[in-house]
Amino acid sequence: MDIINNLVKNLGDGIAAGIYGALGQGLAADILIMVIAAIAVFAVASGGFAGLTYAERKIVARIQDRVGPNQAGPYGILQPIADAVKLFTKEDTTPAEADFWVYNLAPIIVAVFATLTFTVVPFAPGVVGTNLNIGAFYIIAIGSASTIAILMAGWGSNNKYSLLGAFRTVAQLVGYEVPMLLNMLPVIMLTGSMSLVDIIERQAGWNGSWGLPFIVILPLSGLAFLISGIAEAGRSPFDLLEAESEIVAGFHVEYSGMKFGLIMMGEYMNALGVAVMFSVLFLGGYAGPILPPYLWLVLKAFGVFLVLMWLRGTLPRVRIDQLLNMNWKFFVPLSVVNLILVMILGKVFVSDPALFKANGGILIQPLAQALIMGASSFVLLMIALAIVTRRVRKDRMAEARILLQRRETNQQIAASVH
Amino acid sequence: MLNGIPLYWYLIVAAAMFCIGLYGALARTNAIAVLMGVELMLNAVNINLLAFWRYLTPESPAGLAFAAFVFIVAAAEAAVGLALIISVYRNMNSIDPEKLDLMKL
Amino acid sequence: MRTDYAFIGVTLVVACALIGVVPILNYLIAPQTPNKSKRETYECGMETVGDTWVQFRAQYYLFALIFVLFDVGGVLLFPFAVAYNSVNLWGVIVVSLFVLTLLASLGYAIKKGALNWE
Amino acid sequence: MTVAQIVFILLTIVGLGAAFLVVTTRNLFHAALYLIASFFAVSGFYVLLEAGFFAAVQFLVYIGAISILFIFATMLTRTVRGMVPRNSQWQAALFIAVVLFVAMVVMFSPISFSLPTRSDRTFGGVDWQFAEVLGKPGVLRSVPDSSILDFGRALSDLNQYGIALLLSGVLLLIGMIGAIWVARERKPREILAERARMAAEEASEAARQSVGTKIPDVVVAHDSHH
Repeated sequence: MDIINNLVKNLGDGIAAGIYGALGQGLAADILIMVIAAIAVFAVASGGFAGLTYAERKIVARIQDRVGPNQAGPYGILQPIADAVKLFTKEDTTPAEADFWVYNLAPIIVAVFATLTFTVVPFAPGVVGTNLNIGAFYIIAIGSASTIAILMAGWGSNNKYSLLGAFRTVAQLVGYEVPMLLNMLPVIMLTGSMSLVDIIERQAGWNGSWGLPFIVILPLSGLAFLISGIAEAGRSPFDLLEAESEIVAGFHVEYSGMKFGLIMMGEYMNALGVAVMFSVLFLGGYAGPILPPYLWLVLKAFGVFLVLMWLRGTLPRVRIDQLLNMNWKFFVPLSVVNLILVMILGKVFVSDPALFKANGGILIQPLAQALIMGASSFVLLMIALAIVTRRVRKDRMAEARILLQRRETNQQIAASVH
Repeated sequence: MLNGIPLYWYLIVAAAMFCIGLYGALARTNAIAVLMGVELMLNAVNINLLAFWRYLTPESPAGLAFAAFVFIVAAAEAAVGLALIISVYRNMNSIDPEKLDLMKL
Repeated sequence: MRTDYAFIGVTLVVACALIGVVPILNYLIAPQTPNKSKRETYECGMETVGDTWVQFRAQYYLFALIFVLFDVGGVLLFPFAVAYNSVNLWGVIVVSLFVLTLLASLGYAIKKGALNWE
Repeated sequence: MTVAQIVFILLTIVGLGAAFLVVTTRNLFHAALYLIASFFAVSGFYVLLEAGFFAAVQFLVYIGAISILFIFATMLTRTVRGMVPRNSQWQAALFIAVVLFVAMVVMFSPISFSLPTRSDRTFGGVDWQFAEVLGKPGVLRSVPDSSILDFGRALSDLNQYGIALLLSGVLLLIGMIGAIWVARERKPREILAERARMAAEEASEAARQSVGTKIPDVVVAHDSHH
């Protein structure tokens, strides 16, 4: 059992030992090991991308009562390879007045920074690219680089639609970064560290040996983080980037061939990154019973991605004003209130005796603390939803009234003409 | 000595960046470019703050706090400055600092 | 501690190399027969009229502005979140006040209609 | 030459080269991109200085936020290409920058260590000891692992930087109020209403100054339509 559980770790250790044996302890060996690890990270990310394009097309097709790709290989399983071949053999055009360097660098930047997200993700105990002490914050920071690449793509293409699409996209993306930041904070507060490994360990050992994922303790943060993550990754129903019916295809209308492929790769990797982040921050990462840890992470991330596909297959696209309103007038205030609530609850109800001795408060069991936090954040969510529902209904009624009035006026005019 | 980098390397790089930013702030014909020069200067200051923190007082959070407040001030400065530039452009149709001489007698 | 970041630097270089080679490969493999109409800007078959740099509305700027202020404010909360367990209730109150200031600025923006998409 | 030195030199080349291009290029969008490259190099310097958190902050705040503001403002003002790179006072600016740079190099670099006035200086309660720190190895203390934690505690402590935190919140609030007030687009109706109000004020002022005339009750703004 131990062999299976530590398979990846032992493999990595074996390779490292082999390299050290061949080259001796030194800089060259260190760099070689890091290069191999980097290639492994890249392989995981791009393998995830290839697999997910296939899975998504197949599953969304099933949701929409279609068959999906079924020509390349059995059940169309070779579809990603066929796509790659197609994109590689497509002519790569650069628009006449495009800004050459800006236009060509943008897709590379999108893909590179999406890959960098995976350097801090712990795949299993001991299997992590680098356990940064600011891991969670690092992922948010790296994610913000994609907005610059989008602006570069939009500007470099020398196309009005591209630029307009890039502007809209950035207005959306930057907005949803704020609730992501704010909803990550409660997790970090309860852990006392930004390292992703520490966050996973904290969830695994919340109640003695009984683990408790943060989604139970902080349901509101988890939900808001997931939704804003979907929006941040530009996935449907928030895919105003690719609203082909409105702005031809957003910022990447001019891209063809593999440069288009790289942009798609970046987007998929970002979506996968959000799924992985959510499973690490709120679902306990690699921690889980019976199955080996790396399998747990894959299962959780794929489960989250399944939700993303489900949303894409069923929900209609959101309008841009609804999108922005939902962020700034609902998510951000709600996240701030939730943050303050968690801050105060965490100080009033303490589960750690050492902290109780230092700061006071009410000493309770960890499970009870989790229940109190979960229940209060659930209540907050319900209150917020009630307020929003009432507000939106009022707005809709007002809109309907205006429409009704207009129709009456039109009828009167028509009657007077006849 | 951080793996062979003495403090004055950072100070000289920051000084160079500050002076480039100063030149940009003084010699550009576009107010946005002027603000870019100012941002370069603020970055140079921040390098200095963190370098002094690292080499002189790594135990105290003072250097970090100063750097963080420089970040905040830089953000507020950029936000307000660019808003002013947009407003000026809307009213005067130009953002060349030399041409904005409405207050000049 | 800096060795933690070395891996990110190496990954940056490796990813740049692996990904940067992709468009070049594409350029080498794919047939290249550019002509004038193919290289024209795509605008639903219409010819491009005027400059690309249409003037945008200040609305976009306002969104970016509010984002920047929240971003900068949120960044300061991260060290506090790490230190949360060793901070007493007073610290929590101070930070709550700070967060409420940010919320007040958001409220002002909403009240002024700066966040209404038209 | 150690790895750190090589990285430092690469970062210097990228950072200063990009900074130089920022202040010389004719294309404002390119200037913004070079500015981002320069920020990126500065973030690398922070990693070298073992301030990883600030490297990420640099990334998030400067590259992810402030440069977006710059690019948006660039687009909004339609002055992207064909900018005149230098104004009339560029020689004076260059002179000042070079003189300042030379002065700072003389101040900071090992040349000045031998000067008697510069040794054993203390101010602000810190023994600066330029010569010790700058010239000789082996005096460097390591960063504690809890530096971010200490920083967070100092930020929320009213006796340390709590007031500064609250004030920076107020600064952000005021900054945003000002920026929204200045940058917001007013509807034509609002502008006309304001012009009419100003015209009315002017007229009433004029009426008050001319003796014996009655202040008109309603002032119609004639100049509000063009």
